[in-house]
Amino acid sequence: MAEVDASVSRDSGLGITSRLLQSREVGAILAVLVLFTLGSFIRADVFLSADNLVGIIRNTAITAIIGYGMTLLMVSGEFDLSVGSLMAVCAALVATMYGSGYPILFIVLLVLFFAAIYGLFQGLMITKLGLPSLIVTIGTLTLLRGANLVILGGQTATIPSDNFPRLLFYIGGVLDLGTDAFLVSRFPLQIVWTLLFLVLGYYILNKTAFGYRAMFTGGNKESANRTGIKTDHVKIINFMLVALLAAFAGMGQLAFTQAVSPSTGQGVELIVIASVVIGGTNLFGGEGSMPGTFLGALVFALTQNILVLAGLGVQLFQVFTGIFIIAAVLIEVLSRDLRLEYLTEEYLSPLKSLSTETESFFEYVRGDVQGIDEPLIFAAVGTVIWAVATLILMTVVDTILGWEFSFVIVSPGVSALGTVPLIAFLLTAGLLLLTAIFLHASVKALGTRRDFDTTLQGVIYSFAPAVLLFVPVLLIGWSFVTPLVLGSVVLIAAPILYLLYQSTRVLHEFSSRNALLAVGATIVLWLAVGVFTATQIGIVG
Amino acid sequence: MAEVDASVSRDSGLGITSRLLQSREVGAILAVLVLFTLGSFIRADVFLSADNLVGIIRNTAITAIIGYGMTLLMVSGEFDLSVGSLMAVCAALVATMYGSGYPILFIVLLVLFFAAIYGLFQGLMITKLGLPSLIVTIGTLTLLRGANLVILGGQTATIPSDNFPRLLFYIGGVLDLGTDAFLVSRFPLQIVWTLLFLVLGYYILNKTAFGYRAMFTGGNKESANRTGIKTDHVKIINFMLVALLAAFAGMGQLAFTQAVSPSTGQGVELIVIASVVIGGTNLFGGEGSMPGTFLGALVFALTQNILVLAGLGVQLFQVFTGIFIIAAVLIEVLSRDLRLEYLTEEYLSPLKSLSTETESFFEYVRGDVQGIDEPLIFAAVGTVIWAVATLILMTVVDTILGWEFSFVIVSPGVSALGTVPLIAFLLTAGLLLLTAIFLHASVKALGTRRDFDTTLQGVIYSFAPAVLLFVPVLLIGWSFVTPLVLGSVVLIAAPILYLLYQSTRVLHEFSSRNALLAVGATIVLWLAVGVFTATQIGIVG
Amino acid sequence: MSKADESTVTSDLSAATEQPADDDTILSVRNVSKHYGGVVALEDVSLSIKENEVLSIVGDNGAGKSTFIKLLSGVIPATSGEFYMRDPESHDLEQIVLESPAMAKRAGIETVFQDMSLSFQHDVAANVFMGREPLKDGLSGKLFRRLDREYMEQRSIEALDEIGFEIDPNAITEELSGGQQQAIAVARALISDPRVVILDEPTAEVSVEGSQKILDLIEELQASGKTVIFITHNLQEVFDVADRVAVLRSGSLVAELENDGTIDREELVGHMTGAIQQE
Amino acid sequence: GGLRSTENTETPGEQDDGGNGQNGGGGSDELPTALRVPLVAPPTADSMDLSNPSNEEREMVFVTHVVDEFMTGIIVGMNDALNNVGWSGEFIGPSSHDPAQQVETLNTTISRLRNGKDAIATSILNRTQYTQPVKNAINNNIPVASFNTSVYSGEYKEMMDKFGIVIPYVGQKFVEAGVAVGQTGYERAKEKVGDDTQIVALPTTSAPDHPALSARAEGIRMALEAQGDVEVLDTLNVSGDQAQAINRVDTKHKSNPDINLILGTALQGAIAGGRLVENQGLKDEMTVGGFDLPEPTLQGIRKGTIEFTAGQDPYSQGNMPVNMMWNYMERGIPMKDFNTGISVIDQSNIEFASRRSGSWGDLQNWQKQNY
Ligand SMILES: Nc1ncnc2c1ncn2[C@@H]1O[C@H](COP(=O)(O)OP(=O)(O)OP(=O)(O)O)[C@@H](O)[C@H]1O
Ligand SMILES: Nc1ncnc2c1ncn2[C@@H]1O[C@H](COP(=O)(O)OP(=O)(O)OP(=O)(O)O)[C@@H](O)[C@H]1O
Ligand SMILES: [Mg+2]
Ligand SMILES: [Mg+2]
Repeated sequence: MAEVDASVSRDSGLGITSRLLQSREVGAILAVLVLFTLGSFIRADVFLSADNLVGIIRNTAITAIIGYGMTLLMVSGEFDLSVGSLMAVCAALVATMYGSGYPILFIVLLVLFFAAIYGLFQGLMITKLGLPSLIVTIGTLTLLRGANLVILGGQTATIPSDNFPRLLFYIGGVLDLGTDAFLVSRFPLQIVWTLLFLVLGYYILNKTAFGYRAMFTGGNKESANRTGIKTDHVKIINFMLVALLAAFAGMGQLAFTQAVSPSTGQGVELIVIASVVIGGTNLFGGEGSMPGTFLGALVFALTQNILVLAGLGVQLFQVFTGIFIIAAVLIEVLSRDLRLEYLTEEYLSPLKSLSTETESFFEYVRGDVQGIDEPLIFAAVGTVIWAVATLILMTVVDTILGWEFSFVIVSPGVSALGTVPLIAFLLTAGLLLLTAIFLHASVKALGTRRDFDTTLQGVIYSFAPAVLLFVPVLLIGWSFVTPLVLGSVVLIAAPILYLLYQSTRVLHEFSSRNALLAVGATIVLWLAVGVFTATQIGIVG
Repeated sequence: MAEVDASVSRDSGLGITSRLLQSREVGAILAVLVLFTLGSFIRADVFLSADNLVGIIRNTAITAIIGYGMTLLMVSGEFDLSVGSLMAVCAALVATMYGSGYPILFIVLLVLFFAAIYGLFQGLMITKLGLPSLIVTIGTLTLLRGANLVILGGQTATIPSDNFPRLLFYIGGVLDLGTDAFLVSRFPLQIVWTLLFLVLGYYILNKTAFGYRAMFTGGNKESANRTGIKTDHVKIINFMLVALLAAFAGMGQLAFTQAVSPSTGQGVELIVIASVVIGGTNLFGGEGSMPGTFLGALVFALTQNILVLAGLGVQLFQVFTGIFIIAAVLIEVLSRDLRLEYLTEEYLSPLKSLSTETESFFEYVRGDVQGIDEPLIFAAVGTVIWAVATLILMTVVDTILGWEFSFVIVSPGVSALGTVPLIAFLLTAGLLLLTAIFLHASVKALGTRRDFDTTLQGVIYSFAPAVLLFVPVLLIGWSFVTPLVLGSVVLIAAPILYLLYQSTRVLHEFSSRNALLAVGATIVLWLAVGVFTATQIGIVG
Repeated sequence: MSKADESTVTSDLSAATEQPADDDTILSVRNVSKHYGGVVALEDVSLSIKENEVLSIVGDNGAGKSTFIKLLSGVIPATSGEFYMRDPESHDLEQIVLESPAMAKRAGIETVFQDMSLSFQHDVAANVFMGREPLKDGLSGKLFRRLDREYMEQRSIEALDEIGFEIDPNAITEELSGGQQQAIAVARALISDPRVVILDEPTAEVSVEGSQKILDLIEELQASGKTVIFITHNLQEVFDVADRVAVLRSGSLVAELENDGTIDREELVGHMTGAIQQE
Repeated sequence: GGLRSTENTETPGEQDDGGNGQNGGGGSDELPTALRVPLVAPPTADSMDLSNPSNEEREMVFVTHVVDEFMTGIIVGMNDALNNVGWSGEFIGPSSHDPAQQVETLNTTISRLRNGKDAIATSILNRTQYTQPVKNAINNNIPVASFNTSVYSGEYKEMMDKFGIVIPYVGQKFVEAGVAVGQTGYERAKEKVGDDTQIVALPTTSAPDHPALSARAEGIRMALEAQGDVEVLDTLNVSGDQAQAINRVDTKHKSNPDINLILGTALQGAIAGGRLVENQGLKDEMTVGGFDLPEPTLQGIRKGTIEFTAGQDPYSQGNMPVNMMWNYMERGIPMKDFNTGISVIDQSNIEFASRRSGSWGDLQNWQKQNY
């Protein structure tokens, strides 16, 4: 897991596949693959066109270039939220100074010098005064955002295309290759820099003493200090590097868009940090990966592209960006230790015992299951199953029969990939939590000696039949008549109640009578909630 | 350092003043005092009016109420960036549902239930799957911001005043006391909640087992686990608490403003986290203070109020918010170990030796000064001195003689409190860094065996006369003729060059000739930069 | 085991500054104190370490042993006092400043800390060479010098082998046993061929067999001309390898004993606990 | 139907009026209404000696809900007017759309200003939040004007009930402005592609959380959907990031090459559309239009990659409130609404337009040094 040469797996005798699977970047690779598949699935012709792919890679430029610096900085245990504002300020300086007639070489040198001083300053404040980097950079983020407004005078500044400076073109212009000459007609030079800095960053992090020292600084600052490493210097240099890269990225962006406005770079810091972490860099320092950061940036660029291709409305765009970020982290973390055995060991086998030998299963739970980790996996797998079932059935029926489906925020299409799991998890969590609270209140009143965890264990396993929830959800979504929906709900609720009774009896070591009472009380509480909700909604309807 | 009862000082036998000075909140208290003085200084009549003070305290409500939850969460070692979005979503849900006619009690219960489930969910993802909270909450922040957009349909939703629900009034309405009846005519109920939750939060954090367990969880999760504390549960409960408080704050804000828009709550997360840290809570868990969080929120509310009172233009507003944040953290950190001896020990006494016995001073530096911490304090104190001198002289002359002052972004007024130090530090840093780089390149070429730090030590102490920089700056600012300005610069530069020569000779153990050569080369390099800059600027002029 | 001829107990050492350094002194500590805020961890300690000896420092918990070591290794600066070290060329005792670990290293002092000071998430080779990463010529000669990873791995295998351990240089330190981790810390201290090696409770984590290996190692170090300062709570180990024993109690140096086979265990314990008071 | 209910799922079309109360209130069968203005004596009435008019130095503060690019033109107009009438003043507001913060600022500002001497201008985004501070100002003899956004515009009775005076509004109506841009876009597109080709329109927004932009998008959609032969695609969120916008518009066009009309609600969309036209050589097929006159849009019009943009006269939104306030406080002339309208800028008038408003920022800097 935590090797020093972070991107090479420990046992070099392994095949390429297993090496890949053990590498730090596996999560980001998987996420990219998933997104790639999704993109090809949605609109292969457009998505896979050379121009589009080039566009996607160009779209990584800002995130990746700043991300390389951030990777080094995070490896050494700090981070910097001001990069988005800094990049805007640098672009604004270039644009306004160029507008006033200064020679471009002078401007670029000046801006880079400014960025270096800025990084030095931030580094000094954080290392020498011991200020927390999170807060200092919240401050500088705000300060520089204001400075950007001042520099631009509240306006958008542009670089005129008829007087476009050569140097700026090299930093981020777009090369016109002439139509039909190559697969792509226009090649953004930012791509070259993105890859160049990737190689450079990889070299620095993994092949130089400085990279190792950054890792030690982030890994165990105290120990690193004791071996004579000047950890403060390492951090300051990294603050300077990330500032320089942000300045460079800002100039590249200016060259590409030929404009910089007061809102340029807003929110970039969060995307950069998210990319770096998705790429496998440890948020708390010590380990990181440059290729991972590039892949993380690619995840974001792909997300943007796919969301546009999917033709989502303007409002869902952001919801999905959020879902994709979470999904990417999930993939990144799960890829490290997700095993197929979870399905069999933690789901199927409990399910089997539950249905064939209920009582002894709960006795086993009482004796052998510690905490709620195992039950939670059980619940999660169950929820995933019914979400997937809903998704598939909904899509198939929509395609073949054309029945319209609509349930809360779910409707067929690409967006369902996000909304269905969301709804499924929220619904299940709500059901489980309320039931557990009601039941625990009841058993408490009846004098149990067990704690909430035990009740929760019982409730989670008892809700095993909830895996069939896709049936009523689909029925509602297709607007079937109410009796049918209610019928299906009852069919699911009945076995759950039976299991609740059994689990309460066994887990809380209750008599049958008390167990019945507890479950009865739970039902009453549920009914109260139901009636309350119904009357409240009735007021409107 | 890491006491359990975090807000009570260790030695309870001390007097009240020293107890205060040792408490965790001393930084926040100082910051509040400074701001209070500043506010009274700018417009005492308005600032100190009862209505204005009530308004300021009300303005802490959101930050403080969410902050209490965040304090607990951060004490247990996690944090949540999604609070701003969550608060907006909850407010939006209330406004739209109320608009559709649902009864307010039902809505409030539902929204609180939703917030609890949301917190549970986030907590489960972060603890059970081991996802980093920073990234997960960047995801949920984006997701919920989108959800808010969806709920509001991109528009602003309002609660009509003629049908204002009673419950919502209690959560955040404004009590009309009738004019002239009391000192204040209108009393916002959010203040009551802010103080109530403060007491509650203090009790939970400092007086209950749960609070202690949260501290242990954040202090050393591994050890806490081994002693049987269910650290996961502690964290999950805290995620739920912060979500509930965010929901409550959102409803309070809705009640106060009677409107919620798609951008409500944007950026709140950063302000909340900054307040909590300024209030003395450890960013990395283990220790925290509820009163500190309230004071941190107060710092922000005061900042807003003072900036409006100062009548700063719109563009400087943000710059100053940033400067205030950094200043608050600075105060918070420095208040822990700033000693007046720095002035004498680290500044005056080196200065004295430097001027009276230059050579032996540098010999002492070579032998006894390690690293650049001491020289940095020397440089910082010097910079502070010339910044303060500039500020005072500028203001006095402006008031008495009415000479107009203008230097880069500096002009007399409240804003100078921020711009003068900024310029002073940037200028000094730029001078020192470039000189050190040039000189080090020169001594390297001449074959020194010492490292960059040594050069930097020499440069910093040699720049002692730079404390007089306020003279040329003031002369430029008052538009004196160029010869006069240049003359003052030369008067400062001459002793600096002499000191550079001496320091190079002694620190790098050079012959006089080599030392002269090195300083000469540095001058040449500076001249090159000067000439280059001048010609470049000349192109424009 | 004992090499010295005489047994002397020097109880009052406050005059140490005046007495001229013995010819065989390699490191001299004069009137050193260390205060942590109000806590006095060391008070006016003066001590000379002789070239090529094994000096053992003993004392009760909290006596100030680790603090003394940290001063010698430059981790924390002394509140007051001076350090002198014999220059290898001029053979004069020269004052040295020990205010950073780098200074101590330059002076040829290497330390194995009580807490081992490893970066646990990194691998063995990286830890062995932490702060002293070997470079080789890179992309363009001297300009982009890069890490010599092969050398690091190969050399750490050797270094660990020399002290009797066989550990995969690519293994993650976190996943090793306590003894193996200690071995890495020792290997790190030895890799730069120091003149003085300081070991703060190096046997605390290792097995009986492992302890014996370390004791053997100390003798080997001495044989190869190094000076060793050795801290332990195991008095038997002291009797086994030390030439001299210094006793710290409550931050003060209360006794210096020559280990000529005549040290009485009771007496030593008495010095440590304060049962035997200074005259 | 079987078991599936065949209930009518279609809900009666809900008419969204933009939520901002921006309805012109115009059914065609209403009687024509006058712009009614009550004559309320200004706070300065007592000291007003019109036979020997004196110019007192007053302060007038503009408080806005957001300070974005568009506001620069307003600030410039405000500065000019303040300088002309010899008053001081400032423009203030949160950096991101935040009415709550604005109300806070409004309260502080009102207590800071001199009662009976100074004045205030504010944007009014909804009926509830702003009532208290506006009432407070009026009670303290600080007259109020509104600019840029006001939900009270045209609501004579409501204002008289609430405030006893009319709060004049200087600005534009967002939905209506969107309609105008939509219609212009349609006409220009038709000219380009001919009557036989169907128009496929892509409205864009760069900040879906900005109610003014949402209202403009709404207006654009209304205008286009009113035409028979237009397919209006979902509004594309191009984000506030220019590079992102270029990418997204490009991708959208790739996935839907029939698009021949791109209309932005803020600068990013129009610039991105212009970029697309430039890169793909679409000058003859694609029509791009937008709002406001930022430099890149003007450049696009000059190059012919952007067809037109709609100016909404921000200058007057800053200038008129001051002038009307002067008229009111020094001469007792009641303030009244001023519609800043909409002017289409294209190649025919680009030169003058960019000379005039191409560099509000520079003008603002000049003002800072000279006023
Ligand atoms: N960082 C510190 N801050 C304050 N006091 C300290 C610190 N480190 C050590 N001390 C104090 O200094 C004294 C000496 O500690 P030291 O660690 O040197 O003891 P030791 O002899 O190594 O003990 P042990 O055998 O238990 O390791 C103790 O009283 C301890 O409490
Ligand atoms: N977290 C871990 N991951 C992988 N391997 C581990 C981990 N912890 C221990 N090991 C391995 O398990 C074996 C036993 O380690 P353990 O720490 O239990 O030894 P021990 O008997 O306590 O030894 P010692 O006396 O040195 O402390 C060792 O080979 C070690 O490398
Ligand atoms: Mg110790
Ligand atoms: Mg062990």
